[in-house]
Amino acid sequence: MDILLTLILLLPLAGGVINACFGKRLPRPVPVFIACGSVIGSFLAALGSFTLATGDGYRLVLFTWLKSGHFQADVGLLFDPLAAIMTLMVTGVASLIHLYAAGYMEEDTDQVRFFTLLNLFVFAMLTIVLADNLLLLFLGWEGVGFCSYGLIGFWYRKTENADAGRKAFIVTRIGDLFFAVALLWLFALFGTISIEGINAQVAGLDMTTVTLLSLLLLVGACGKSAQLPLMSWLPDAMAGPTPVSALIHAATMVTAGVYLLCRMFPLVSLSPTAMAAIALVGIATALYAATCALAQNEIKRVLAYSTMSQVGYMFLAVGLGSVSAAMFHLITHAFFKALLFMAAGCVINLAGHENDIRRMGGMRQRSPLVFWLFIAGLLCLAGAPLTSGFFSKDLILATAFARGDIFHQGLYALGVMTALLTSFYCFRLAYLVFGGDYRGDELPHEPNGLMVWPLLPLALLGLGAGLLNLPHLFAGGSWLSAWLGREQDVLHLAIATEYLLIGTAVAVFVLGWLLAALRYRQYVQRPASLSGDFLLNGWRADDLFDLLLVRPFKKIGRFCSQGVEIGLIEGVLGGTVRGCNDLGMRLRGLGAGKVSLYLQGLVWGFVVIVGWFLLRALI
Amino acid sequence: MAIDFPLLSLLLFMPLAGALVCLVLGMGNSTAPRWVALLTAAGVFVVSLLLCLLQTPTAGWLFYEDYRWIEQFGVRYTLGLDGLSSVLILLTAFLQLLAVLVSWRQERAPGVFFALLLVLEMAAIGVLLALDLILFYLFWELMLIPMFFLIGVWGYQRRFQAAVKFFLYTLIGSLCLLLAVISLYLLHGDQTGTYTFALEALKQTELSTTQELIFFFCFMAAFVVKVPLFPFHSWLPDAHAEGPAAGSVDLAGLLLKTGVYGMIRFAFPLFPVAAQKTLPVLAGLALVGLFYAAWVAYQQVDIKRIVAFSSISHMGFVILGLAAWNQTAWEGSLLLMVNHAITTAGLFVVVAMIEQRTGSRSLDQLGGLWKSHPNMSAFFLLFCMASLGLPGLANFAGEILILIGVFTVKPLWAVIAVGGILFSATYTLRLVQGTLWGNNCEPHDKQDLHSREWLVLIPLAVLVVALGCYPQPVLDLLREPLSALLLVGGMP
Amino acid sequence: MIATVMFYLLGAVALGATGLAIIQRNPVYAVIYLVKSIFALALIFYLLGAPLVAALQVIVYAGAIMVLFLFVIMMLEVTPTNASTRSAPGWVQWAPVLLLALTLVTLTLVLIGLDPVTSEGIPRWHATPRDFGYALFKEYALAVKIISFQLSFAAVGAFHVGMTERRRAQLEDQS
Amino acid sequence: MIVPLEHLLILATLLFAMGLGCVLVRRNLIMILIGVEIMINAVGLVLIGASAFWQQVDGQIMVLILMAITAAEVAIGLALVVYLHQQKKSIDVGIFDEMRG
Repeated sequence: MDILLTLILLLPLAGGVINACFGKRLPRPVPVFIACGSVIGSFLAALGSFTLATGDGYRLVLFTWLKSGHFQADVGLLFDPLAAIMTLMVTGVASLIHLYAAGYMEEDTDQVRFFTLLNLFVFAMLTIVLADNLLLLFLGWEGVGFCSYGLIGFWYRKTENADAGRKAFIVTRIGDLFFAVALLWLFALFGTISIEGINAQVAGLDMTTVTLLSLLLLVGACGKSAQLPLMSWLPDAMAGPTPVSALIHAATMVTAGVYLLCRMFPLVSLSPTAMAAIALVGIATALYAATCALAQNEIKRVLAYSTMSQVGYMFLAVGLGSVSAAMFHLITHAFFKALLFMAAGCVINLAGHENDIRRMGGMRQRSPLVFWLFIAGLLCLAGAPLTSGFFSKDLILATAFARGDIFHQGLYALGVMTALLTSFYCFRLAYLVFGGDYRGDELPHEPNGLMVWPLLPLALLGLGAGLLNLPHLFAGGSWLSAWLGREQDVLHLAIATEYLLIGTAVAVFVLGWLLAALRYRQYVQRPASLSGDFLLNGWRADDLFDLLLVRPFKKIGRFCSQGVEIGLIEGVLGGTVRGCNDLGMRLRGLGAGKVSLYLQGLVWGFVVIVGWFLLRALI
Repeated sequence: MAIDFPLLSLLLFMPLAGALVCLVLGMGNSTAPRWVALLTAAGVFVVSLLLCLLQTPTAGWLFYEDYRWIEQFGVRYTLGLDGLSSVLILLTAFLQLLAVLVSWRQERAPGVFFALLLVLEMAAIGVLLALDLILFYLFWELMLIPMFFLIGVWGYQRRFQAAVKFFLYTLIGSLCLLLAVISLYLLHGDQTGTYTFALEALKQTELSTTQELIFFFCFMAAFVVKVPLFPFHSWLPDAHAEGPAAGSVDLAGLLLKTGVYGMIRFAFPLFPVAAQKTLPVLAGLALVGLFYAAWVAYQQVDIKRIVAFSSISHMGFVILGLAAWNQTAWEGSLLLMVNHAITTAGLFVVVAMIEQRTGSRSLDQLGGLWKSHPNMSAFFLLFCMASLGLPGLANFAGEILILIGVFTVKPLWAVIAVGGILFSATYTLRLVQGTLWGNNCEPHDKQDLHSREWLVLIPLAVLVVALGCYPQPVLDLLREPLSALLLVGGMP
Repeated sequence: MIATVMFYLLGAVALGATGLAIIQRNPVYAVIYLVKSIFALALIFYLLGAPLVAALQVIVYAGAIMVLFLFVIMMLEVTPTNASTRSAPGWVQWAPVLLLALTLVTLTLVLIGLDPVTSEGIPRWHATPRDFGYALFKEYALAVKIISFQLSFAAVGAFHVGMTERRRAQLEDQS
Repeated sequence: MIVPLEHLLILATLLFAMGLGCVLVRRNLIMILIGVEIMINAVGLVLIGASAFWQQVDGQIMVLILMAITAAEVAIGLALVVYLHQQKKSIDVGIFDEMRG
């Protein structure tokens, strides 16, 4: 079993390393086989070792990574229910995405690099999931950052793409710093960085420390999960190839933050303040991203903002104290968002590599299969009744509602509001892309089979994943909550209340649909409005960051390099040099053959010597 | 383990012999010197590897040699090797081997060039072995001379200014050191009646706090310039930018290390009280330098200067670790030093290759190299990522140990230092972006790596990954010597 | 008594004349003032019991050396206009030298004041020509010979150095 | 007693200082030589004074020798002045700085 568990991690790593070292020398399809094979193998290994994950989980230490003084970091795996379910999701979705990518990147000349990075990404993500200590988790955490950097900027010939990659790396790294500080602090407090060890000891901490630690972790999670205020990298990251968007920015990396908070839940949940902050960040991001999604014109940017919004829901769930709701939504979201992104890739191909939804339309006629797949995803996202998204989102909202106090009621109201917006932009997208007639002038570029058929299982999973945690009302057993060992997350509400909540959810879904239908059934060319522009640019957050952070940073840099380095330090050095030169010139003047000066020096010397002896004699 | 054969002297004089042979054969023959240099460097590498493998993780000297030298002044020829020096010597030998390979096509007076490289190696090894202060000082100054000529003769346009700047800076520091060494010698002689320069004996000198502080500052003046710590760094970018590739490798890999080595082997144990008192100052300068160098690096256009400033930034990290004064931080510092040497050497090597192919080092003119030279670019990316502290690659292992060590003592320092990691990302990514990505450079030499370059880069890359994932062998070697040195200083 | 008064008077004259001599722009005046100072000194020598030296002072110094100066000055036509572009030094040049001279004087005064032995005063005494001659040609006979050699060397040297280019060329032609 | 020895010494010192000042300040070669003469005179004064103080003739003989040396010195010196004047058409010391470092 140990071998299987190790293989989960090792296969993607090996695939990546082999491709990196020898990929160029192998004949063309082989690197793709290696990449896909390794991830599928990893998925199978995860399936095989799934039974290990019961109770407190299974620990496996491979070797000691760093050991110094009291500090010890192992390369160790912790395979508990949470990790197991996440591993399955990651490897499963990643396998499908790899297959899709094999089709998508068929013609790209730089395939090897792509699959290398993709494999390494899966490895890093699995490291986050399986790590038994925070440092190893941090390795994965930074590893996914690097891989996403390479993948977002994959088409590096265009500078914008490379810029987007850099932005993603740096913005997420800001979050990472907070995580790093939390890690250091936790080690200083407990003398260990093992996740189990920390979670076992947190009870004794005082409240301020817990709150601060939780907030540090929260900011760290915000960076990776594109939550306020570190969200601005995600929309730009859509510059990457579509499979990357599907893998990184939908299914896995952005959920790493949620996963981290769930991992450290025993610590985080101790502090009500931190929990409230998490919930607030979540709901604020959800609402913010939903409003932004209303005005986006690029199909992938709409999805990017929707991702941000849905991850906001997950944060909300964590903030509400319901790990299983968060994980439930995480998993369902991974399925349907990967589906959506990959289907969007097909749509973009169909529209002749056109991203802009204003120049699409009529896509339904071009490929009904893609249409239905995309709609399946959209329905899940919009929360159509009985789809997975409906159940998972409803669980979060119901949890908020069930808490009863005014704060949580407010969260609930905002959540419902966000759901309305979600439904609205989903159908806006649907109408603009598939309804009406084709508005562009590009020839369709048929997606190949490899690009379409991995979507089928995802669509099925997306529609049916609600079964994982079906509530009692629908005769379900809340399996996920039970598996995660968090029975307390299962809601026990009055039947009437439950019906009321479900009714609200359905009503919101229908209302959003109707509004979108009213507005977007017939395509009308709309002039750019001020508010639309504001939303399109994500509330101008980029400009704000530019003003607040980037420009001051550049100014400081310029001050240091121009002012201090050249002005001060070189100035002082130059001054010293000039001073020495001047002194030298003067001294040289003294020796300029002027006998009277020599004589004067002689006499002065005499005077000094006589004076000295006199002084000695007198004293 | 007692081995009568003077292995350390062999290690020390092998490069010198090689240098002489190089000089002799270099007259009228351009291929012989490089083979001699390669063989010598390889020999030194093998011997030092042997020494490392023979190490057992104990505190004492594994090898020790002590001969009479200048008796009337109590100067002895004392060499000692423990885990600490063996790690650094191995690093030196390894990098020197690469430096020889890097400058394989040296056209201009190859005999002298390789001879100087070997003399430099000898001096660096001498510094790492010497236990007699005069002997140490001798090697310390000896490092200057070959480096001066390497920069001043084989450098770029402004090489002479750079060489003179380097020389003056380090010389002023060294003279302070000499002054302090001699006064300490006299003071110790007055106290005990035996005049000696032996390190162990001088540790016993009784000093008032003021005396200690003065001596300490004089010692540190030499070491801090060599490291270089923040306000004393301005020679380094020039020396790197104007020096030849091998010179940069040696600067980053050999010379910078000796500064830190001097601190922990000589300055701290000799003057523990003063060291304790000045640690906060040291840490403050290190932190300022960490940020400052990163900010300045971001503004540079010359890629070699960017790497040079990143070097300063990393050395700030190293010094911060030393200032924390505990086992974890010190092990981290030494580890980071080794890793930084390898990473930066790799960066300089690739930068030299880039310049060879494009004829430019300016970010404004470079870009899109991945298209034409994917293998070279991949190595560059790897070294850059190691340099910005990606976990799993070399530098991170050292940095995290430093941070942990510092945090347990002074949380605030560590928190500020963590911020430095962010800025190291900004300039490194700018470096990557400006050279590898984009589309605006047409290199005149389309050849991707050729075999000699593979030979240089693969060991570096392997080490970068290996030391990042499994640095334990190095840490094991460092552990006992460092804890012994820490004990001498006493815990604060 | 009268000797004492004379000493101070002559001293004042010597000082004043010397002071005037050194600040003259025209070297001729300087030499004239110096001659005056030398006369005063000669008289002081006489007061201090050295009549022969006093006479020699007048004859050799004033009569020979100073005249030699005058000859050279006149030969070179050294007048304030062509002697040098900045012939008279201003305060800037004088100040450090004055300071130096003052320090020197102060030091000497302190030195003199420190020694209690000298407070006796110079007795009235004069050397007889006989004593003088004895000492000069007996004890210092060798010195006198050396000095005579030196004088002749000096004459030869002066002749050689002072030769004009033309004359030098002539001499070389002859040889 | 004619006068205290101190007073004589003071007089000589003052004269010497004046001569020294003349040598140091003046740029005219002839004036410099004149300064030298003044200093020599001052020394002579001290010698004569000492001779009277101890009632020995040696001091006076010294002065005699001094005079002879002075004569030689002046002869050579003035000859040099003449020579330099031939070379440079000036007797300003500022011009004679070929030995400048």
